[in-house]
Amino acid sequence: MKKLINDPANVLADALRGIEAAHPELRVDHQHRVIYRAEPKQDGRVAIISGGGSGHEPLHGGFVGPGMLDAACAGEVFTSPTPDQVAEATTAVDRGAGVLHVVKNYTGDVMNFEMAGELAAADSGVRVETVVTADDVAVQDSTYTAGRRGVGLTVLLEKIVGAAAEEGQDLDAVVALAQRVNDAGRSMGIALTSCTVPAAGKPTFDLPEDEMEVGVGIHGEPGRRRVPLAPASEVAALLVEPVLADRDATGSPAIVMLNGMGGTPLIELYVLYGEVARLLADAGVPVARRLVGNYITSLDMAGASLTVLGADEDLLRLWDAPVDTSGLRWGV
Amino acid sequence: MKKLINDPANVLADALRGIEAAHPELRVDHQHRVIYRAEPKQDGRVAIISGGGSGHEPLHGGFVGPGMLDAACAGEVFTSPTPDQVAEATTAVDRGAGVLHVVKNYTGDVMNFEMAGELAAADSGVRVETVVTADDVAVQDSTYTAGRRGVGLTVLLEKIVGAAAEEGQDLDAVVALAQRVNDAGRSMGIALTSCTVPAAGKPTFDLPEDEMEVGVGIHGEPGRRRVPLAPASEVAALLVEPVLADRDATGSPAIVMLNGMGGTPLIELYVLYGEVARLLADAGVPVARRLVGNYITSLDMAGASLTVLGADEDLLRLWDAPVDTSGLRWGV
Amino acid sequence: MADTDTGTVTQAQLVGWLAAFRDAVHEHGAHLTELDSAIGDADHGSNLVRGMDAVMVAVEAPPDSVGALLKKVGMTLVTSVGGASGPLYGTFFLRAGTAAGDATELDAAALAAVLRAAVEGVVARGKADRGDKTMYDALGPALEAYDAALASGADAAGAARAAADAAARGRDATEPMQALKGRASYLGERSIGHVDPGSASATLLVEALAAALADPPADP
Amino acid sequence: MADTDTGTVTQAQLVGWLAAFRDAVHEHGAHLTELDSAIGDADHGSNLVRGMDAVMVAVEAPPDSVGALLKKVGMTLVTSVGGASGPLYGTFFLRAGTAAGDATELDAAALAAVLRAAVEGVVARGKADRGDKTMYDALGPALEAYDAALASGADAAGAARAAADAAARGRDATEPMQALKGRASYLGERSIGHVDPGSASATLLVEALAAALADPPADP
Ligand SMILES: Nc1ncnc2c1ncn2[C@@H]1O[C@H](COP(=O)(O)OP(=O)(O)O)[C@@H](O)[C@H]1O
Ligand SMILES: Nc1ncnc2c1ncn2[C@@H]1O[C@H](COP(=O)(O)OP(=O)(O)O)[C@@H](O)[C@H]1O
Ligand SMILES: [Mg+2]
Ligand SMILES: [Mg+2]
Ligand SMILES: [Mg+2]
Ligand SMILES: [Mg+2]
Repeated sequence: MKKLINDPANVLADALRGIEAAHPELRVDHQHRVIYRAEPKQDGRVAIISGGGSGHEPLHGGFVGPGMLDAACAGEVFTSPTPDQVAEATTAVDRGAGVLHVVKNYTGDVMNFEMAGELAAADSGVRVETVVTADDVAVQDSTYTAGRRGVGLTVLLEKIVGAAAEEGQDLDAVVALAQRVNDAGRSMGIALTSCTVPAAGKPTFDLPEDEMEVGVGIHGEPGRRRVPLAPASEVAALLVEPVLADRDATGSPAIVMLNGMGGTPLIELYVLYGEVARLLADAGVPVARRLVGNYITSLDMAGASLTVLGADEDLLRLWDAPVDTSGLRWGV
Repeated sequence: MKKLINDPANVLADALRGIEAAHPELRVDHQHRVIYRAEPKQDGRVAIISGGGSGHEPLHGGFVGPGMLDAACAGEVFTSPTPDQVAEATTAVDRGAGVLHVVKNYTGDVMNFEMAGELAAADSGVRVETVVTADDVAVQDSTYTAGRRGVGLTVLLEKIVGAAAEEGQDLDAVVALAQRVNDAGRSMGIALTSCTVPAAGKPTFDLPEDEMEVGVGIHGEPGRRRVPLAPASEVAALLVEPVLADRDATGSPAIVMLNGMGGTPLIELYVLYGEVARLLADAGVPVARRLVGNYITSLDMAGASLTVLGADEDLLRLWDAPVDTSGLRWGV
Repeated sequence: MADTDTGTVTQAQLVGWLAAFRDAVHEHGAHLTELDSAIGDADHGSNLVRGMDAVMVAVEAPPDSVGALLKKVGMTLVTSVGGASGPLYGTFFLRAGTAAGDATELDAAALAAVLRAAVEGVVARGKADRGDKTMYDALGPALEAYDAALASGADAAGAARAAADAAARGRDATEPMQALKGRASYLGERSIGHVDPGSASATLLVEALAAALADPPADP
Repeated sequence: MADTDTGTVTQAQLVGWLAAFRDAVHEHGAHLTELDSAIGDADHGSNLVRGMDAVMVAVEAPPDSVGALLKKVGMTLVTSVGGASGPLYGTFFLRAGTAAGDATELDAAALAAVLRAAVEGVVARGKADRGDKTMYDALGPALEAYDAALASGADAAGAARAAADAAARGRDATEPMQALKGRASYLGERSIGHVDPGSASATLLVEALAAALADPPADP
């Protein structure tokens, strides 16, 4: 295992120290492992927090700031944060208008945020609502299982609901908006290599030099199937086709994200995005906004994921609204 | 070789198509392989172009936009652009106030830009000045050799001179400023793995699982020496000490960049930055601004570089000035 | 067997159980993570090592009652583990603590009630059915075997031994299952052919109980 | 030897030289990149393959004079290669073209003057000294050997053969050198012990000339 870390057991604590040093506009509570805006938002506004296992940077700490999140709770690598962390953050960010929890759909995340909501409501009476993102079309959707994973859409959702909260929409409206975004977004990912969890010390799975995993999430889980390594044009089809098959995206302007998994350099993402854009155009999807880069990563995994969100004028307006975080910044 | 590409011979052309699709605010001349602002800057302002081999993304195309570059000339992977590309871009961006070429100090880049300047001056009479960045303390400085490599400082320099050009400083002033930045900045890099040049198809060098290269540049060149893999705290010292030994940075506010080489995920950069910030504080260096992320990469290499630029109020003001590029954006 | 003088399980024995589980997750942590690598995210071992290390610090001065002890264990797991196993094992011990109440020791029947509450807590929290390929596929059979052994006249130690054996069989039975809960479910049919990591750690938990109650230890 | 009828080098032979060099960089491209991996950036082979492929397209309809032909080669290399070798080999042929002027063929002495101008162009552009571990360490000796052979009565083909042998010796002599120019110089002492990639490609260039002028080919 080759990583720029100290003791694998201290990766999270060490990374939080680095985040604090790198971003004076953030405040880090090292005891509870929560990243806050240094300057809290104004009273009477809905607050939004998210969180999850670490190893997905810039998600979520990189999205804390004006126009997006109020706080991010950092769990151990690939391990959701604990209820006490989330409860602490929930109470701290409430400005009297309630708190939205943005949770990625994983059993652990869902249970820990659930317990946190119970704790916070009991302790301080804060009104907590939750949206669980579940956008990964690689997973069969079924009421008999844990359902779909929450992946790339989480980034777009946090941006959009963050803008709504900032402009003063109330908690019910923000929750409804979150649900609307969640319903209209789909993602799909592939991996060229496994990642290595620091505490595990070796790759989560072995992938031969001539194969790739199709349908991976963001935790180094094996995907749905293994196929021969293919050129970017074919990889693009492996991403675009299942996303469009699951939800017709031709009707409305789309916000598209091509996301790198952490170990893939930007030049490759651009090569792949060229192919993705071509396929989307061929399919008649009107791409209105796009992000290409590392936004929700999986440690050092090489690979990429595609997210397509069907938007409307309202969502585009919220998308374009000012955001000032280390991971996304415009209009400020 | 596992990469999200098509034919290795077409990586640059394919990436340029992706850049064009991802960034409507840019205009790509595919024939000359030049990335321009879609909206050229106003007449009478100094224009700034840069360029170099590809594989360092977001450098340089990611720094084209208001407040920074007017155009970037993209060479093949790790191969400087050709004089005709640079001459074309030079003529195109000139707004009557002359053009600054920002060139990283490599024999190839220097010679190609030199020939381009001769061509452009002869063809169109554009006044061209050049600054050659040379900040890598891993290389002995000597008049008998090619001198030091230009690495991370190039990013900071392009930001600062971009701001000066935007506010209307004339070519002489911009050149003098560029020289001032070049004199006050130092960098140092390490690698945990080699990168793989697409056309070569295999890693440029082999690095055992328990070793790292100290003093690498941004082209997968072997470094100055190979040492046992060390924890982030020691790696930080390998970066900070030679940079500070080469130039005392205690006297003035510093702009610091901890840059990832392309294959290193953000969580590791934060761990490392925590250690770097501690060492800089111990050494009495007043860090005024900081960047942590992938800004000047080396394909899929895992590793990092540190750049420390001794600034003053004027440089900080130019640093803080609005910039609107895909790689750096604030104040807009 | 349980405490030979009184026939009951003492608080010290329960702390012994926890210590034995802590030792087991240290010893088998890499294996648990290995199982989690195949169908999960490669952290189950480190999650439980972190949790049980925190637990042993928390119970250095054991509280006054069995209920308080077990609640403290549950709260510590909830606040130190995270992931799926944190709330699940946390709820296991929180519910166990509630069921134990003020008692300072447990007889074999009281222990049965405590274990039942604990396992029901896991089900309430995780909503897994038997056959979903989770820790419940080890814990459920363990609980049934404990009750059955008790009904056939075994003492707490004997019942715990029967429970541990049943847990191990339950764990092994997860291998051919397709996961329907937890992150292994995302793999669909690719989850078949691997033992569920939570069922493996749950077996270590019940095995640790059997070892702590055995006197002299059955399996030194 | 050169054209057997007239004793001069024809334009067709010069195109044959370019074709032979194109074939050589294709055949040895991976090796050139390998050499560049050790002390550079692993692109020297692909740079020259790209450049010589472009050159052979550009000279499909050869221009009217040797000067125009060689200038076209130079311009094509300058605009298609990039890196250090693009301007250097580009200048080599641009200067060669200027020296050749309107001539439609070259005798052995004219070829000597053309080669001298070419190599001086490389030095003017790259400012390397002998011993700096660059292509000049192959080109310089090659030029001297050509002149010396000519002085001892050899024809163009014989002089080119002597030049190729000298280039190869010059290439081999770069191995123990410490690089002072080009990106290998960044390695300091670690550049010692590797053959310079540019000296290897320069040797292929001179070898291609010798092969093109040999009639029948010395080395089929
Ligand atoms: N809904 C559930 N009910 C019961 N057990 C579950 C459920 N979901 C997951 N588990 C158990 O949790 C184990 C995984 O724990 P762990 O790896 O620590 O958490 P995570 O999956 O969040 O990384 C699984 O092997 C499974 O036994
Ligand atoms: N200043 C110089 N003078 C002469 N030759 C040089 C000089 N600098 C570099 N070279 C030659 O160029 C070769 C490298 O070419 P190439 O790999 O194509 O370019 P780059 O170094 O830009 O990647 C070196 O092996 C060396 O022979
Ligand atoms: Mg986990
Ligand atoms: Mg090169
Ligand atoms: Mg797990
Ligand atoms: Mg090279």
